[in-house]
Amino acid sequence: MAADKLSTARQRAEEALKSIGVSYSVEEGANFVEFIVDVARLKDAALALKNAGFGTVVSVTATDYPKKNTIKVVYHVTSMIDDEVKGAIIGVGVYLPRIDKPSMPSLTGVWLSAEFMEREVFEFFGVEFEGHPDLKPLLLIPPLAEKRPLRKDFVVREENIYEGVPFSNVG
Amino acid sequence: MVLDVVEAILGFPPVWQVLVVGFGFSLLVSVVAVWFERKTAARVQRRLGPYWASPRLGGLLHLVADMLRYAFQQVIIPRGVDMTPFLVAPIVGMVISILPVAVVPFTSNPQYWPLPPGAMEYSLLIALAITTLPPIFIVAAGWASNNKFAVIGGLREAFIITAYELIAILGFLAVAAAVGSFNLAVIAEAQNPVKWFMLLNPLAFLAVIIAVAMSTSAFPFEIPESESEVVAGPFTEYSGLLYALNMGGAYMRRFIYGILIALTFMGGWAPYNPGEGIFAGYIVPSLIVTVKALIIVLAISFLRAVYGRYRLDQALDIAWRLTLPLALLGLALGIIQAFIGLA
Amino acid sequence: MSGDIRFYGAFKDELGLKTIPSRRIAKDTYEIFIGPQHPGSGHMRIIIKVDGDVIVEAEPDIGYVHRTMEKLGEIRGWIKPIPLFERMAIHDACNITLPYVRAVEKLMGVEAPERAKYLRVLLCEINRIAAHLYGFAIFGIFLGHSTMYMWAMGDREVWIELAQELTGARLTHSYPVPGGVRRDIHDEYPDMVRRAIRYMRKRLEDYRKLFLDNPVIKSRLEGVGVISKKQVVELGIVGPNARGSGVAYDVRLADPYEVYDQLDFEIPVFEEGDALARTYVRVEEIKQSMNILEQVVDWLEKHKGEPIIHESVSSKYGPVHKKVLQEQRRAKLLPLHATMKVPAGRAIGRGETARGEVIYYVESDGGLNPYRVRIVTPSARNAIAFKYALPGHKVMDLPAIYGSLDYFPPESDR
Amino acid sequence: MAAEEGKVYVGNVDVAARRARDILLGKLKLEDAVDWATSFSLWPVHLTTSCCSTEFAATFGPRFDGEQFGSLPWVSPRQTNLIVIEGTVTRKMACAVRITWEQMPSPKFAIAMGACALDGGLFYNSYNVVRPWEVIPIDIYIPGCPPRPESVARAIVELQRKIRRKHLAGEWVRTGWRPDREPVKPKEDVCSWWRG
Repeated sequence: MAADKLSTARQRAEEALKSIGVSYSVEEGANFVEFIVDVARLKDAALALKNAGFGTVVSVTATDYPKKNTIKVVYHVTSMIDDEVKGAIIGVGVYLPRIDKPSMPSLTGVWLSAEFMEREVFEFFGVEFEGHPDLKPLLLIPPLAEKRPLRKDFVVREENIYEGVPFSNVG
Repeated sequence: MVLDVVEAILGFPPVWQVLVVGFGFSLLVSVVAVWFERKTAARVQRRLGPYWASPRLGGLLHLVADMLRYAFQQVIIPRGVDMTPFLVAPIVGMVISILPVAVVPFTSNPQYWPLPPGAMEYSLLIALAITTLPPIFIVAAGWASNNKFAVIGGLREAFIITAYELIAILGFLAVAAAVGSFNLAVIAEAQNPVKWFMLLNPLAFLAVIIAVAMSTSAFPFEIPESESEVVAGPFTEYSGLLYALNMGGAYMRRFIYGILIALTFMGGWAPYNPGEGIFAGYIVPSLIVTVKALIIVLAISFLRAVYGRYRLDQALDIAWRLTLPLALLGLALGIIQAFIGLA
Repeated sequence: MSGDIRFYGAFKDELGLKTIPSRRIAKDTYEIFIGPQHPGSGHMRIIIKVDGDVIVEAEPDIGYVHRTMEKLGEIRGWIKPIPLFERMAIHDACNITLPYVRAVEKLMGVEAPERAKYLRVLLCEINRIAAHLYGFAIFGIFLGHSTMYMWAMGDREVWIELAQELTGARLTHSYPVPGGVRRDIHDEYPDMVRRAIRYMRKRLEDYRKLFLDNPVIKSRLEGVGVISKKQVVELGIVGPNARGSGVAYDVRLADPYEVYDQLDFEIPVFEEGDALARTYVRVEEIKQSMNILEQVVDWLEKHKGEPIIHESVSSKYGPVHKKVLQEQRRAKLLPLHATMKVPAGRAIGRGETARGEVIYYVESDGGLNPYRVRIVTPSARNAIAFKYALPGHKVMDLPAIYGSLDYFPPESDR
Repeated sequence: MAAEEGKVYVGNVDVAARRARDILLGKLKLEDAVDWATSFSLWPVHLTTSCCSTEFAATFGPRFDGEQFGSLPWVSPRQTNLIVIEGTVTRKMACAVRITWEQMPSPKFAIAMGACALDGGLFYNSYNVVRPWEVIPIDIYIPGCPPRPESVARAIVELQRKIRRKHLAGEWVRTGWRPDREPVKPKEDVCSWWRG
C-alpha cells in the first residue's frame, strides 16, 4: 500500500518537474525517492512540487560528503491532506560546493514549514539561504555555530574514559 | 511610670485589638489557612501533603518552618529597584491590611468596644475604607521592583481593585441598608440568634464572597500572582522576610474580610449573648467571631483544589457583568427588607 | 532578495496568519522574555512583544536542551544510538526509538517476527497513554489547576508500572532492537493491562467532570490559539495538534508500520482547531490506545511461544543465550551487536509518537557507524506554531496555548 | 495511588524530625532552629534543565509526594533555597543556571540529578554539554539515568540531614558564610556568548 503511494507520488512529481522543463536526476532510497536539480532551478522545482500537492516539508536534510567535496541539501516533502499520496515521502535537493559559506535560495517562501529547518542547516553546515526572513542560529549558541558541528571535519571523539581499556576510537 | 504608659497604650482598645486579634490571630489564621489549603489540596489529590516535620500535628510545623526560614533568609535588594517604596510598601501594606480590626466590635457590650459608642456608629464604613488601601501598596511594590513581571502583576492588581471594590462595598451596604445602621455591633446584634443575612440576603453574600476571593487573589481569581505567566506577580523580586510579609498579607486580608463577613452576614457572636465581665463579655464572643471568620477563609482557600484560574478579562467580565448586578440586586433586596421591617 | 521577502509576506497574509503593521510594533511595545527559568516555559524561551496586554510578536528561542543527538548518532555504532535517542522524549521512549530501529532493519533487510511487532505496539501504546497523561499534567499546572496535575501524574504511574513490568525500566526501556524486541511478557501480564484499562476508563470520567467540563477551564480554552486547517498544512504541524484542526494525518494510518494495519482503531479528528479541540483529541486518543491495547493482549494470549527476535540474530546465539531466550523469553544483546555492520544505503523510518510524526533519515556507508542520522521530531515541527499561533492573543493565553500544543523541548532540541 | 500512611521507604525521617523538634522546643538555640526550619522547608526552584524533569515531576506527583518532606516547587528563584539540576546542562542553559543560582537568597543548596549532571552521562563527549559542578556548587548528587523518584526523595532527605548535621543554614545566619566550602566561581564566563 505504501509502495503504491510512493509510485503515485513519484509519477506525479516527475510530471510536475517535466512540465516546467527542469532537468533532474533521481536518487532512490529504501522507501523514498529524491530528485536532484540544479541550484538555479530549485525554486521553480519546489513551486511545481507544491502545486502538485506536496505541501509540507518534513525535513530539510543536509549531508556532508568531504570525499566528493559536496554538501547535499534535500527537502523531504509530503502531503498531509491528499489521500492519494499521503504518507509518501519525496525529496527535492541540490548539491552544493563544500566551501565555507555555500549559498542557495531559501524555500521558506514556498514552504513555510521549512523556516526553522533551514535555520538548523545554516547553523550546523554553514549553508546560507538567500531570502530567508530571519537567518540566525536556532539551537546553538553563536560561537559554537561558527564551528559547523555537523560537518564531518568537526570531530567528536569517543574518549578513553576508562584507563587501560581500549575504547573504539571512531570518527 | 514607663509601665503605666505602656499599659495605657496597650490597654487602649484599638491598639489591643490590632495587636492581639489583628496581628496575633491573623498570623495564626494565615498559618492554619495555608496548612489547610495545602492539606485539603493534598487530600483531593490523593497524597499526604506536608507531613514529616510533625506527623502527629499533620505537618502543621512545616508552615512554622517556612516562616522561620523566610525570617532568616537573605533579603536581596536588587540593583535598580526604587529602594524606599521597595522596603516600605510590603511593611506598610501589611500593617494597613490588619488595621480594620481597630474599629471592629467583638461584642454587644459597649464596655469592650474599641471606639466610643458615638464613633462606632460609622464602624462599618471606616473598616471598609481601610480595606481598600492595601492594594495600593501592592501596586507600589510591583512598580518599585523594576521587573517586567512585577509591573504586569501590579497592573493586574490595579485592574482587579477597580472590579471588586465596588462590589464588596455594595454588598456590605445591602446589610447596612436593611438594618438601618453602619454600626457593626448593631448589625450583628440585629441578626441574633439565627436571622443571619447570609440566609436573608444570599445575593449580597455571594457577591461579597466573590469580591473577597478577587481581592485576596484566591482561586479562581489568582490573577495578579498567576505563576504561569507573571512568576510571582508584584512580589517577584522580594525575598526573605519581605516576601513572607507579602505572602502573609493576602491571607491576613482574607481573614479581616472574614471578620467583617462574620459580623455582617453570619450574625457575629450569635447565637451567643455576650454577658458581663471580660471573659463572657469579650473573649468568648471574639473567639466565636474568629472561628466564623476562619471558616470563611478556609472555604475560600479550598477552591484552589477545584478550579484553575480565569483570564484577566474574563475575571473583569465576571465582576462587571455578573457580580455587579448581583450586588445591586442584593442592595435592592436589602432596601426592601428595610421597608417591610424584616430585620 | 527583497522580492523574496515581499513574496513571503504576501504569502503569510493569504494564509490568514496574524501580521500586525510594523508601525504599531515599533511604538509602545514591551518585550518579555519568558523562560528558561520561568514557571510557564519549561526548558525553552519564548520572546514575546506585547502591546498593552496583547501579544504582537512571538519568537520561540529553543535549543536549551540541544544535546547533539545527530552528531553522537554518527559515532556510536548502530545499536548504541537506541538508548541515546530515547532521551529525546524520555516518557515516550518506545515510540521515539522504534522508527530508528525500523530504518536500520530496512537497511539490514530483516523484519521482526509477528509477535515482536505486537509487543512493540503494546509498549508504544502504553507509552502513548503515559505521554498524554504527562501532557495533561503539565497543561493542568499551566492553567493553575494543581489537582489536574496530581491526578494525571498519579494515573501515569499505572502505565509506567506496566512498562516497567514489561521491560524493567520506568522510562528508558530500549525495548525494540533491530530484529525484534528484548523481552516477552509473562502470563499474568494481559490481565494487568486489562485491569489498568478498566481503571483508566473510570478515571477519564473523573477527568471530564473536574477538568474538561470545568467552566473555568473551558472558558480559558475555547476559541483560544486557533490554528486553521490550511495553516496546519503550511506550517507542517503534526500530531494531535494537526488532528485538532481537522487534518486527519497520522502515520499509523498514512503509512502503517508494524501491525497497525491489522488493528481496529480510529483516529479522532476535531474541526475547531482551538486549544479545547486539541485537548479533546488527546482524551480520545487515550481511549483509542486502550482499544488497541485490548486487541494486542488478546492476540498475544493466543499466540504464546512464537519467536520474539529474528532468526538472523538468534541463530548467532551461543547455547547459553539460546537457553535464556527459550526459558526466560529474553533476547540478550551480544557483542556482535556492538560491532554490527549495516549494508550501505539510505532509509527513512517514520512513526507516530504521542506528539506526532517522527522521522529518521538514516544513511549508511556500510561501516560500523551510521554515516548520517537526521532526526525530525514532532516537537521540532510544532515549534513554529508558537510564532504564528500566539500573536493576537492576550499574555494570559500563553500558558493555555503552550500547554495545548504539548511541546516538549528536549524532543524538539534533540 | 496515594502514598500509604505509616510506610516510609526513604530513610528514618521520623527520628530526625523528632530530634529536631526536641531541639526547637527544648534548648531553643537559634541556629539549630534555623537549621531545622531550613531543612524542612527546602523549596526547589522551577528550572528544568533537561529530561530528568519528568522524573522530578513524578517525585512531586501523588505517588511519591515530595511535599511530605516540606518541599514545595516554587516559581521564582528569589523565594527558594534549593536548585535541582535536572539532567544535562547545555552551554546555552548553563548561563540560565548560573543566573538563577545567583538570584537565589542564601542559604541555598543544590542537588544534581542524573548521570548527565554527574559527569555527562550518555552525552559525555557531546560538544554542547557542560558539567553542572563547573557552574554552581553541588551538595548532593543523584546517580541514575534517569534517577527514580524515590532517589530524588532520598536526596532531599539526605540534604535535610546534611543541613542539620553540619549546621549549614545556622552557620550562614551567624557568619554569612557557608562553613563547608568556598563559593564556586565558574572557570569561564558561561554567559559570554549572550552579551557578545
